[in-house]
Amino acid sequence: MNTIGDKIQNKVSETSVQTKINDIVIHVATANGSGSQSANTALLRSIFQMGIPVSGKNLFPSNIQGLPTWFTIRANKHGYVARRDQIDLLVAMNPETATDDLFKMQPGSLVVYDEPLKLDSLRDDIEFYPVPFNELVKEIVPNAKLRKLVRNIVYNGIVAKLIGIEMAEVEEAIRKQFPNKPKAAALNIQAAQIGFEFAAEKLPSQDKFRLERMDKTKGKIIIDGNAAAALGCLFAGVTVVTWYPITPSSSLIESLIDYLRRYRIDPETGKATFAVIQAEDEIAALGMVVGAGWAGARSMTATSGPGISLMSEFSGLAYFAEIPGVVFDVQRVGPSTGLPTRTMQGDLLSTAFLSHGDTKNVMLLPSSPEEIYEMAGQAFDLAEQLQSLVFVMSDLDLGMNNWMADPFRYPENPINRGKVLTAEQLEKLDDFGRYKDVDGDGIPYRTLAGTKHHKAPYFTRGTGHDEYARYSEDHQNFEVLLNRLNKKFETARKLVPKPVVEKMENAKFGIVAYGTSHYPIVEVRDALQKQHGLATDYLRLRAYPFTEELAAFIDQHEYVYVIDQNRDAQMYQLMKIDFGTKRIGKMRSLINFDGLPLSSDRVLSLILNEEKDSKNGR
Amino acid sequence: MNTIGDKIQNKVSETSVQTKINDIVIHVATANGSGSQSANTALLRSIFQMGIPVSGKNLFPSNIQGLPTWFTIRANKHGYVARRDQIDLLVAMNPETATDDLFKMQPGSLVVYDEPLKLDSLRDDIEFYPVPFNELVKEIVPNAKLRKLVRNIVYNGIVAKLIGIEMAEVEEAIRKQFPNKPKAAALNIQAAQIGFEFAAEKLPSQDKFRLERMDKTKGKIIIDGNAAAALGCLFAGVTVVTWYPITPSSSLIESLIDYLRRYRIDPETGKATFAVIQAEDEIAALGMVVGAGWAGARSMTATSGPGISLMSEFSGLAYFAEIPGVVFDVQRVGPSTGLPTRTMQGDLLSTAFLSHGDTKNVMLLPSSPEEIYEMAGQAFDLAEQLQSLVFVMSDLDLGMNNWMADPFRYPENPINRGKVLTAEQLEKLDDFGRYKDVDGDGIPYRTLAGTKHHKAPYFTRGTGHDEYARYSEDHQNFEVLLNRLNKKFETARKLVPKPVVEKMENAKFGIVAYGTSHYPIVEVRDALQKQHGLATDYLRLRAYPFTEELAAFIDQHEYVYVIDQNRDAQMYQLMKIDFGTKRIGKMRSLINFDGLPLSSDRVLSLILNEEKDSKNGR
Amino acid sequence: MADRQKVVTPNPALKLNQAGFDLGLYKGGKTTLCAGCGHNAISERIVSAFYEMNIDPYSVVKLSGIGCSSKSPAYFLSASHGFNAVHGRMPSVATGALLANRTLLGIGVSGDGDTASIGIGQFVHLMRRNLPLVYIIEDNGCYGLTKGQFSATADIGSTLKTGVVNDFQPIDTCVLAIELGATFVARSFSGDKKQLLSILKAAIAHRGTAMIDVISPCVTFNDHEGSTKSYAYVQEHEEYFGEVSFVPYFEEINVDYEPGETVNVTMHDGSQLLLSKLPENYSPNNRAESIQKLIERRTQGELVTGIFYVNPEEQNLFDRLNLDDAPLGTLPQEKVRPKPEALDELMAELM
Amino acid sequence: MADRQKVVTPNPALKLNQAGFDLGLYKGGKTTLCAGCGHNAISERIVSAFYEMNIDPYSVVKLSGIGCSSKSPAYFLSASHGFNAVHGRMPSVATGALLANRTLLGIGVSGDGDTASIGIGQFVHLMRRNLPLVYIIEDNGCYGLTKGQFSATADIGSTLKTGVVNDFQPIDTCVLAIELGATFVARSFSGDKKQLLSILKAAIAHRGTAMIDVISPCVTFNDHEGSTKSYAYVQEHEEYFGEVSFVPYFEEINVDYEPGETVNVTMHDGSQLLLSKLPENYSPNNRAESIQKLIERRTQGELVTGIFYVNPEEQNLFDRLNLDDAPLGTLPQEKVRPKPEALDELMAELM
Ligand SMILES: Cc1ncc(C[n+]2csc(CCOP(=O)(O)OP(=O)(O)O)c2C)c(N)n1
Ligand SMILES: Cc1ncc(C[n+]2csc(CCOP(=O)(O)OP(=O)(O)O)c2C)c(N)n1
Ligand code: SF4
Ligand code: SF4
Ligand SMILES: [Mg+2]
Ligand SMILES: [Mg+2]
Repeated sequence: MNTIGDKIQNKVSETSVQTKINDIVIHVATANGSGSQSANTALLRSIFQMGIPVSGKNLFPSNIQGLPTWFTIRANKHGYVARRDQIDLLVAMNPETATDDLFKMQPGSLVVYDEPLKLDSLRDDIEFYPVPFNELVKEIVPNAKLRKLVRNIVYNGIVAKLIGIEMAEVEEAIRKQFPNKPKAAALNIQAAQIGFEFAAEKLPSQDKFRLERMDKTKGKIIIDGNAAAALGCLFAGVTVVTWYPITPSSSLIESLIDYLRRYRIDPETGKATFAVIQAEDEIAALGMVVGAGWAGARSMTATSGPGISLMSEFSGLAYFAEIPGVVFDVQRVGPSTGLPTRTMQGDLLSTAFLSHGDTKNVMLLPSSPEEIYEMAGQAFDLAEQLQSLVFVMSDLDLGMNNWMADPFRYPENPINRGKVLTAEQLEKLDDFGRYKDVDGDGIPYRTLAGTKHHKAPYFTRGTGHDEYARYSEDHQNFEVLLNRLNKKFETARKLVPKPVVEKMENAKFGIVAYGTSHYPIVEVRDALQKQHGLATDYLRLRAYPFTEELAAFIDQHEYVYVIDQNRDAQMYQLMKIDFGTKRIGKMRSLINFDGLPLSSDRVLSLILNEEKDSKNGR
Repeated sequence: MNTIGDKIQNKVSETSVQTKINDIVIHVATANGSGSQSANTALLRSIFQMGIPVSGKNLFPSNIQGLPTWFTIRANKHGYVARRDQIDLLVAMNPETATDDLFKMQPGSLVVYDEPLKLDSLRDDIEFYPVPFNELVKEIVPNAKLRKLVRNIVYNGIVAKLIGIEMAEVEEAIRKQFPNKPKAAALNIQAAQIGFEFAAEKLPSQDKFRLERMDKTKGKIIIDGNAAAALGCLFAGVTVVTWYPITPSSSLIESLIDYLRRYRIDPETGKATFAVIQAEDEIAALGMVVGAGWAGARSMTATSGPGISLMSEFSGLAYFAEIPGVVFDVQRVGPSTGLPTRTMQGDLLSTAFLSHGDTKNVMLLPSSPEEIYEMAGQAFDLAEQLQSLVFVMSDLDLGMNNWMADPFRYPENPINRGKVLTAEQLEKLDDFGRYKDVDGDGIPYRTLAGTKHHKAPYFTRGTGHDEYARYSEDHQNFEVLLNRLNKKFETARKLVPKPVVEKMENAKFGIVAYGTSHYPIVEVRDALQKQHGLATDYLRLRAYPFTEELAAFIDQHEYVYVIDQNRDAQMYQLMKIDFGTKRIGKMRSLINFDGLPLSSDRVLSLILNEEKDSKNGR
Repeated sequence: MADRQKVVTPNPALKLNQAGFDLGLYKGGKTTLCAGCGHNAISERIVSAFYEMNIDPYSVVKLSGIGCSSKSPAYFLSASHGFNAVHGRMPSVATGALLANRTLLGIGVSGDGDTASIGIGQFVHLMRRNLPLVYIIEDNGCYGLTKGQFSATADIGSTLKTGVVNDFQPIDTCVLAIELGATFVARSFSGDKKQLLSILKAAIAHRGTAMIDVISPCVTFNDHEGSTKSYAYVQEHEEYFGEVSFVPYFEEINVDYEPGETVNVTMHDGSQLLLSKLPENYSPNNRAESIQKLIERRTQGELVTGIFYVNPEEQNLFDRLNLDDAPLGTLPQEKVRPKPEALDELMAELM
Repeated sequence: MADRQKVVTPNPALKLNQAGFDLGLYKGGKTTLCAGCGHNAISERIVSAFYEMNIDPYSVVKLSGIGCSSKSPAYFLSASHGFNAVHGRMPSVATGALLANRTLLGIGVSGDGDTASIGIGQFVHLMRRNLPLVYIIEDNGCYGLTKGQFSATADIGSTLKTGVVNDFQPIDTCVLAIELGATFVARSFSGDKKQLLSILKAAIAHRGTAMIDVISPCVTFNDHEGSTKSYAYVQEHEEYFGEVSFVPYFEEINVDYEPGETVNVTMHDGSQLLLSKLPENYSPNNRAESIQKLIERRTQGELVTGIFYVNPEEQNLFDRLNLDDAPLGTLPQEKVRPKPEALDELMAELM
């Protein structure tokens, strides 16, 4: 990838001779558990409060304390929030990585560092800003243990002064970080001020990067995808939640527990209108979801790769016995335990076919907090409409990073519980067959346990059964059943969220992507058009099975790039399975699987490489 | 399917005006646990002993006693052993199914039945042979409980007389059934003789079907696929065997235990050179295989669909940490618990991608006892050569039914333990990196625990690691690792068994199939050529990943049919994933998923339907 | 072809119980288990217990794993919803189902393979949670459905028909359950109609996890010499832990009682349980003592039956979760979707 | 970039033990656990125990599941093969590894989440099999690596930093292990260097499953009031079950002894274990009594440490399988592939 990628970066660098306004990538290198998270979030927030579009990505190790951690903030006036490979301003706090980090910087970039690290002796093409952090906090925090925690926030002040973040916003942002701890807030604000003053007095100023107030974040919120998903579940009326902790999905459930405790204790009775169970493992977690969904609850669990693998057997049961339930898969890097704190879209193929035999699953593909909030609601509706599991395929990048978002909309539609028959409805029916395709859409009717009518009870099983839910080893019953399940999957195609298509005039090719690949693509499409004269169309997938729009999109283009964040081009493979040769012939796979949030630079270089290759008649 | 299928059947029927010699399908309907298994196996054997090619298929319920069971014997002079839809001779012993069974018979066919069932009143286009079974055995077995068990063997005598099986062979076959119980053998022989005499005296003879001694089974054996697999493991030098019982794989392990106890107690020490553990579940079974494979054992387990699902997490660990092991999947009908006593090739897709993240597995595809015997050996060699799991994808039809086979060959090659470094070898090396691609084939070297050399120890993990097996979250290490694993999979392509290709002159199209689909295809290719003037070529897949022969085969033909015994055309899908549009464009999927052993009639009708459709320019 | 009749319709011609339900609703489909299988006897007791306890069959859910034993829910309570889950995982499915609708009465049937081998993890955690559920292990010391392999409750030294000997100590599910916090733990024998019926009734009345290990010989694979679970062996070796008889809706009897006497434990529905107290100072509400007793008698090779431990006071899972009284699964939208103001409030906090 | 040095090369400059191995070979990589984590103290004791016991580090395998605790094998015994398996499944991997090579000395490290939640099934069955393995639970009552959620050994009523209260009774892995047939069961505290070292040495010398539950406070997530696993709580509440000290290779002392005295259990390698016998008539080889004692003291809110149960006579898994003395994994082809005559014989039978 490197040659082209480098060229692009150089190009960007070349244009930076004048001051860049509201366009900067800040990289803060600290150690895990050193209290840097509050400092970084406050830094992000202060920029956000100035009205400048901003995003934050945390690159953290799979341990609890002491290992290197990086936080990248990108502020961009155009609203580009994807990761960039190039960093403009490094804050080097971690002795372990400082040298490595420094040598990754482009010439001319800015480096704030902890003075004892003496980084300035290592390179002479960098603008260095040494800061004696320990000295600065000593005055205000005599206790050495506490000091370690406050030390980081000093760089908020330094960076503020250096690139023009307003101190009032820095203070406000810090206060937001400590909503119920005014003392801690005050101390931190003091530390930031010390940093600001130090920078003002002792550090040279620079004119390469400058932040200026604008109005692009007004009315927006900052939220991580897991919390957004949790809010979606809250308003979807989830009633049974099960889980087994696993990074990066744990915070989805932990946020949800907070929300449920706050909003779902019945004011009249003082009792909970929900149940949360921390299960003994993921097998039990999905088993409980299945049991609850069967008995009528809106049930869900959240997990990541290893959990998905363990859920395989129950996934097949839910498919075959037709039981609703929602599973959030906040994907991380696999195979196996892999890199638990890195991001990847690696579970698509295994989830689509999760279980032995002919099992097929529905997946939703959110790419933003707004969308995962809404898809959470859709997932519960779809699960009950289809009487099947619905997997919401998030990833670590979406789930655990901070995103700017529009405030979420209150659900427009009432909750859709699908085809459930009450005692009254049963009374009117001549005949009720649990697995009968009455409506021709492959979706049968069901009754809930406890329905007081003699037609209601049926026996659910993962073994062969006829339309009346009776045990059957008859091969014709079996074929009918499996064909109907296929038909239901076709119906799912019509019910799942449609892709989002964005077009440009005279597009040379199409791009198909999904999930968090969205952000680099937005930026790259602009770059391709502006810098390379290449207009493109873009289809963002939002669900599997695919809807007809995908086929149409392929048909409309000479060729389309399919972008996957995994090694095996999993979405591309699913598309190959679905399509005929004409469409397959137009598909070109582009992949990235380094576990980092997909960067614009990477996507651009992948596409340009291909374009060059095809020009050279490969 | 039916119209064409019917036509074919009719055609077959029309040709049967004269006596058919050594060409008959016998169907015995009894109840589970009624002692019919010995009777049926003896019946099969008696035909086999007459030198006539024969096969037996047991269609049994998922219970232990009392439910309907059918045993189909096909004797065929050409050696066709596939299931046929049409039955020539029915032995109706089970009151529960007798009527249904009767109405499935073609006009003119023969029905032996238990007299009290009075079947002759139901149809008049059948040749009926009523037999008072209870009366007949009463004389020789006064004990009523025992009588039930002996009752069945009477029909061996009846059928023998009716179609010309020599009584000496019947007796010999019964003796084989009770090797260490001469009394039981004698009683059963007596009962069969009573049947024979009754038929001779009281039943009309018939001239539609006749068996005559030939010499086509000389030197052959009769064995089920599970026992054959077990023998393969025995001679492959398996040392650690783990299992959790599940139909239809249990008998593979149970046979293996018998063989191991017999041949693998060291005569010098009296100690076992193997360990068998009945694990608490399939997760533990594969965990033990992985632990044992890691520490140097030839380790294996056997399971079926639900077990495969449960093995998902460990499959990913073995893939990523590169640990050898062999898993037999004796496939049954899924999804979920499905039809546990029916056959299907339903686990290919989920096994190929078994585990989250980018996991890919090697599969072998046996289609006969000889082959599963040999592939068992190959599987252990491959697993150790590739340092990965190897899944041997058998099915219930192969595993649990009786097959005629050539005697197995003693392994030609010594056991291949792959790239294992001893202390002496380590001493000579400058450098040992457990995950280093030294040879350029993607396969690293390993050391076994207990190797007394300071370079030997390394740390195995499912988390990210570098070439020296050290923990690493570095994204470049990760990419290198995943790319090497891909390269290893490419190497696997060269090591796995190649497909078997059979050609005819001027073939119009090719057929691609695998496993037990082989038998109907052999017959159907002859039928297509002789009865429809259609010459065909045939490639029988024996492994995944695919070898270059498959691509070449597709290239050589205008189009190829790909035959799957599952709903989702799983092998076809795997081929689609692997190939480009040119080849995909030539592939046509044919499927069957009724859980019955694939019949020749079904395959023929599927192909003729397609051929007709393509003629009609569909 | 399966039988075309799909539901058991109420048949008022049959004798009704006090709640007005006829016996047919409590019966199930025709068994497909082996003739003489202990599991069938248990199904019959279940039918009687629910019928005689006047339980509304439409408010019952019956669940199971996989195995011969796990098939039995098809053979009782045809008017109840049933769920034959996957092998060893009934506890989680039951937990979900009852959380979705706490007004249901749950009965779970499992086998010793289903519970003590593949399912031991879910068993352990179910016992800890005290989910209101009658949990029956139909315990034959083998895997019936897969043709007789040893399960983890097979006695050490017992042999398969093939001659293979079991080298491992059996798991005592009763000791485990008591230790793990189950609030009702008993053992019975499928052939002992009277005792089993009494225990079942007590279990049905209990408002927490009621675990009953029912020794239920497999006539086909485990009824041979060398097996300690065979009918003959059990009948020889069985010994009563205490005389158990169930007295529904009688007046309350004091639980404070002396050794050698009889104790009444008051159940939550007001029905009571009469136990003969062992002279050895056995008390049905002392965890440590009942475990000790069980282990002691086991060490002496005795098979003890009876109710070992009952604690009707312990909070059950619903209490612990402070669960709404109405079934969660059918709460109306107003109860489960917070008002728009809630969203506004949340959004404001995130701005 | 990870550190480029890949193996710990022997360093004779360091002090050698009697077997001639230097201490460096017993040490591991630099810990990445939190400063002050109890797990690190346990790693240090493991280093000392193996060094002082003169165990050839190349003949050791160290295995673990997933969690902070399960990372610790990377921090000891760098000269031993290691295997960090998947969450909760170390027992099966260890079983396989040791069956493949019975001459290896196995040490497995797990967490309370790894063992008592997801892994309880494999734990139960490992205990039954008596596989020779030192099995250490680094028990902090929480899931450290996923940021402090309750595990199944969290005490009832203890609270998370967020204020969430645990409603469920903890699983007592020691009681379970004894009941299930483990032949060496002990509990210690990561901060008690002397006792832990003694117990570890005894465990290493044991030829069966040696299960040690080591209370090991999580300083980051579980060291706060309300948690009974915090240092302060443990130091306040801990109480010794008996004074334990390990005496390697001394002459054999009789095990027949009186209450209030001291008992020596002779281990298989000839080394011995010295136990102070409790006045309450405690005996380290009576299952029922030690369980009773444990439950009793637990009921009184006491945290007992010491070796609760030892049975050096019980057949281990290798004995039960009549396993060859040589490692199965490296048996030569002659030993594992039957002769051609065997195949001929088998084929003849099938004809
Ligand atoms: C995951 C999985 N593994 C294995 C099986 C095969 N299987 C079916 S029933 C059974 C054992 C049943 O034993 P038990 O629970 O004791 O019931 P029983 O038949 O003895 O009543 C097994 C292993 C399965 N269905 N699913
Ligand atoms: C299948 C699976 N589920 C969940 C996880 C996430 N996970 C990692 S460690 C852990 C718990 C660790 O707790 P414990 O064993 O007590 O170790 P500790 O960190 O407390 O030492 C969990 C749930 C995982 N790695 N794999
Ligand atoms: S095999 Fe055994 S457990 Fe199964 S139905 Fe028959 S007797 Fe019962
Ligand atoms: S989080 Fe807790 S258990 Fe994990 S390393 Fe830190 S102190 Fe230890
Ligand atoms: Mg059983
Ligand atoms: Mg823990």
